[in-house]
Amino acid sequence: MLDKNGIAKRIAQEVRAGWYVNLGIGIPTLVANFIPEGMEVEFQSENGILGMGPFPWEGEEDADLINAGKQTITAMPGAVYFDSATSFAMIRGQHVQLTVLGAMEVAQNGDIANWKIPGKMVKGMGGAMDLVASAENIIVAMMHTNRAGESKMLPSCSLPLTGVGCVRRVVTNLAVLDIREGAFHLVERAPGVSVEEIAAATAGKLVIPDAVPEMRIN
Amino acid sequence: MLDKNGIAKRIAQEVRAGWYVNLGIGIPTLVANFIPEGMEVEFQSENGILGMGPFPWEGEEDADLINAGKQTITAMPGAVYFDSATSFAMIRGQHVQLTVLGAMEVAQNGDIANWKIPGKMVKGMGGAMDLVASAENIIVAMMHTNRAGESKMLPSCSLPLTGVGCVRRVVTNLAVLDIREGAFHLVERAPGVSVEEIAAATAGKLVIPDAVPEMRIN
Amino acid sequence: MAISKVVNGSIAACDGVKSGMTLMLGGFGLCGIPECSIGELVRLGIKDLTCISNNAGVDDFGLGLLLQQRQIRKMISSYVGENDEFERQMLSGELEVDLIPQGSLAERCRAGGAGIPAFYTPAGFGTEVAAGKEVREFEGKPHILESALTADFAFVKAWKGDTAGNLIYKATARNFNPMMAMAGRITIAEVEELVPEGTLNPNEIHTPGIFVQRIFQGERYEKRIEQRTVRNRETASNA
Amino acid sequence: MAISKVVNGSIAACDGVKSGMTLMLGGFGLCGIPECSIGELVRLGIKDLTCISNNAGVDDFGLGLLLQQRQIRKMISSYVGENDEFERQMLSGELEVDLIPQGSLAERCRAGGAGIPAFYTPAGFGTEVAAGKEVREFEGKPHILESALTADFAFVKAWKGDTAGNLIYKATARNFNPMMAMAGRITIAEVEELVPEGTLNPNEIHTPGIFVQRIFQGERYEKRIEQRTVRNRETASNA
Repeated sequence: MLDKNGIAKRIAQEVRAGWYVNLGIGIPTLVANFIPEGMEVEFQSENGILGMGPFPWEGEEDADLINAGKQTITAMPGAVYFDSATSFAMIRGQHVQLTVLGAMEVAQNGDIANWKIPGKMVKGMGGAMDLVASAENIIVAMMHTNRAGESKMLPSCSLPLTGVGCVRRVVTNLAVLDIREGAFHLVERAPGVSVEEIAAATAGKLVIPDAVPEMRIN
Repeated sequence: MLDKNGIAKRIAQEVRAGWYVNLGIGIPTLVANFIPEGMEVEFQSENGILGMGPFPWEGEEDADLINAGKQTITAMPGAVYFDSATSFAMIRGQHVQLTVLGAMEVAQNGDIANWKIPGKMVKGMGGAMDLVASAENIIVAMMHTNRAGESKMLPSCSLPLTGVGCVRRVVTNLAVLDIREGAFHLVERAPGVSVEEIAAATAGKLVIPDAVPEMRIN
Repeated sequence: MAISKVVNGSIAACDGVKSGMTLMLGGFGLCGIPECSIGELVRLGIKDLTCISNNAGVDDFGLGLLLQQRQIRKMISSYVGENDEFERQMLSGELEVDLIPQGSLAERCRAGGAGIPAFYTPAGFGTEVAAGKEVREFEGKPHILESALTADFAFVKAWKGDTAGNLIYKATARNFNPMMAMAGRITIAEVEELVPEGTLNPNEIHTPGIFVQRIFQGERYEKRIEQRTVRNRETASNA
Repeated sequence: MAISKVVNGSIAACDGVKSGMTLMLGGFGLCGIPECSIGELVRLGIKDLTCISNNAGVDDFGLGLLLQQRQIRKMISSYVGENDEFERQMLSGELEVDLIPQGSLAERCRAGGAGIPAFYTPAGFGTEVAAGKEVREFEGKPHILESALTADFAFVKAWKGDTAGNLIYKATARNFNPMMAMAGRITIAEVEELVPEGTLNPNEIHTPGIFVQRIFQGERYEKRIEQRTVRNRETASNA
């Protein structure tokens, strides 16, 4: 089974040189830590920067330089700042090659719910709806089940949707799954996790191929 | 009767301090020459400059600095450059206080035709359709009649339209006329021009008030 | 030569701002917010405001200060977390909240300033955001119709500005400020440094002065940081 | 660190551009046009092009060079004067011409790059430009629906660019270049000066490199002036 860093490590393997990548808050943010040294990838933060770098050294924080999680960050050489309309032009116009975000629920048709729980305080969708409606390549990073042990991989979402039919791949603590033709397709098992465990944790329709390799995480 | 510079001088009297003004090609361009010394007015050229200055000194032309007539120009202190989408955002969004442009025909309902003569080479409308569709305050600068002596102030336009119901005021070699309630309203006579001459040169419905003052052009 | 847009501080800048108006306020989180103008809005004590702002500040800074005085009737935002008073007022029904996808919010402000009354976007299709909105397919993909936003007053914060209202923002403090500057019927810019017209490079200006009606140099900027995240030099294993 | 977008000159830049494609070309008049790329398109001799460009150059410069070789099947522009060969081909029916209001052309390119499939504008309502287009009233004023434009390749010209494709334009040579850079499926930027990544100030970049797929430093820019208008120091009565 993977921890959060493990999920991020596995997703980092999906990233290709030359890509522009938008990482959501939480586990997705950790992906940046596992991009191979020297691989040319630029991170977009939708509040208005391409070429986001790591957190600043203590004492070098700049209130004018934050990411979409409102955290102080740094800018890499070749970074560029822009306004929010231009930022979402990049996103809506499909100029960003990969979007990684978290979810509360994912359905077997690719629907995603990650912004609102009825009866609880609603904080808002931020940029998530623009991201999922536009990106060609969306990977969801999340735990396979919620704290109550219930599956987050469902026949259909029960929570209010963020986007419809948009998720292509999910990486969880248990597995890598692709979504196509109305089903979750098991691609890889997490180290030490059996197909049976994954099947038990997946409420939606799960297609299990003859061979399900274990992830290679170093 | 006014010459082209006279028309421009009269229109310059309409301009107020603090205004952003877009001047079309031809007579409108001359208006800039007659803004009173010290009056704070900024000229927009829709290819992408606010704060357009006079032509450059000989030898100081810059191929990268032109106006919408493709003429070499200069930039005033406080000028700013922007792209064409932003430029027309200013125009469509009604941030420009005055638009002055030429016309082939103006109708008593405020329609304007100034871009196309059927059977002749059509060069295009450039920014004229955006300008007339958006501006709150449009002044047409033109000769009252065409070269054949026919009125350009018509009951309705015969040429393909540039915009509908948009012209508020026309300044010609003969008169200043306002357009409202489906008629040309005579406001001022050009020096030495009689009301009868204006009436004879105006094919559209003309409303003549009891007193029609002569323009003050110094 | 442009006319000077300079006013003498936030009190003069906010002249005419009244209860019941719709205001836009630039900034993302606490980054790039018009601190001085917000202070004056609190002082004015005007009520029943509709505030269009991506976020709602925190309890004791930014728009949170207006919320504490119950000056806001309605918020139009994309994300309103990190604010207990906001939550209390929203749950009690005192505060009306219209949540909009962040990209749609930015584009709707730009549209308002650019004379584009409405546009189609894929964002929010199939969600509750699309409720009551026209849906149309383009190239087989469904989109929803979103309308322009404008405001009686827009408040923006820039790094440098000149007397003609030309503005330059710094880093990610740009965010929503340029579009809101376009969309305000009266736009008030506060800047950290006010310079004479002609000082800024005309190639480097982000907001042309035509969009700005009043400008002043703000004072005592706190520029509070919402999430201070740092690397520690001592404990850093790799740098 | 972004991947390098640098290609070795205009020949390499134009790899994959084929007959029958739709191309966007930045520039207004002859100002800010991608001279080197146009030269390579002429050399390639590809035909049946649809060219989206505000203007069509003059007889012996800019897009006029492609017209002379009859490489263009259709022009999408706002103004096409100053070009005799253009006129001849248009009147003879060899060349198809789609004339679009300049502001709508700029906004349609931006929309194409920004994932906005269509928007409403007042420009052209009641004219032949509105023929066949949906009309809708917003706040009592009629608007027409205009659709996004995209291109197989977009060619833009900038003043400075870095290896990551970030671009800075000079003065009014900016014009249509930023929107067309957004709207190209592959965008090729030629620049007067190519600098290493990290050299340009991130606050001053006009086109973020994400919109640019290939970049090269052009050679022997002529930068022809279409209308040389000057003041003469000797005869100037007032300055």
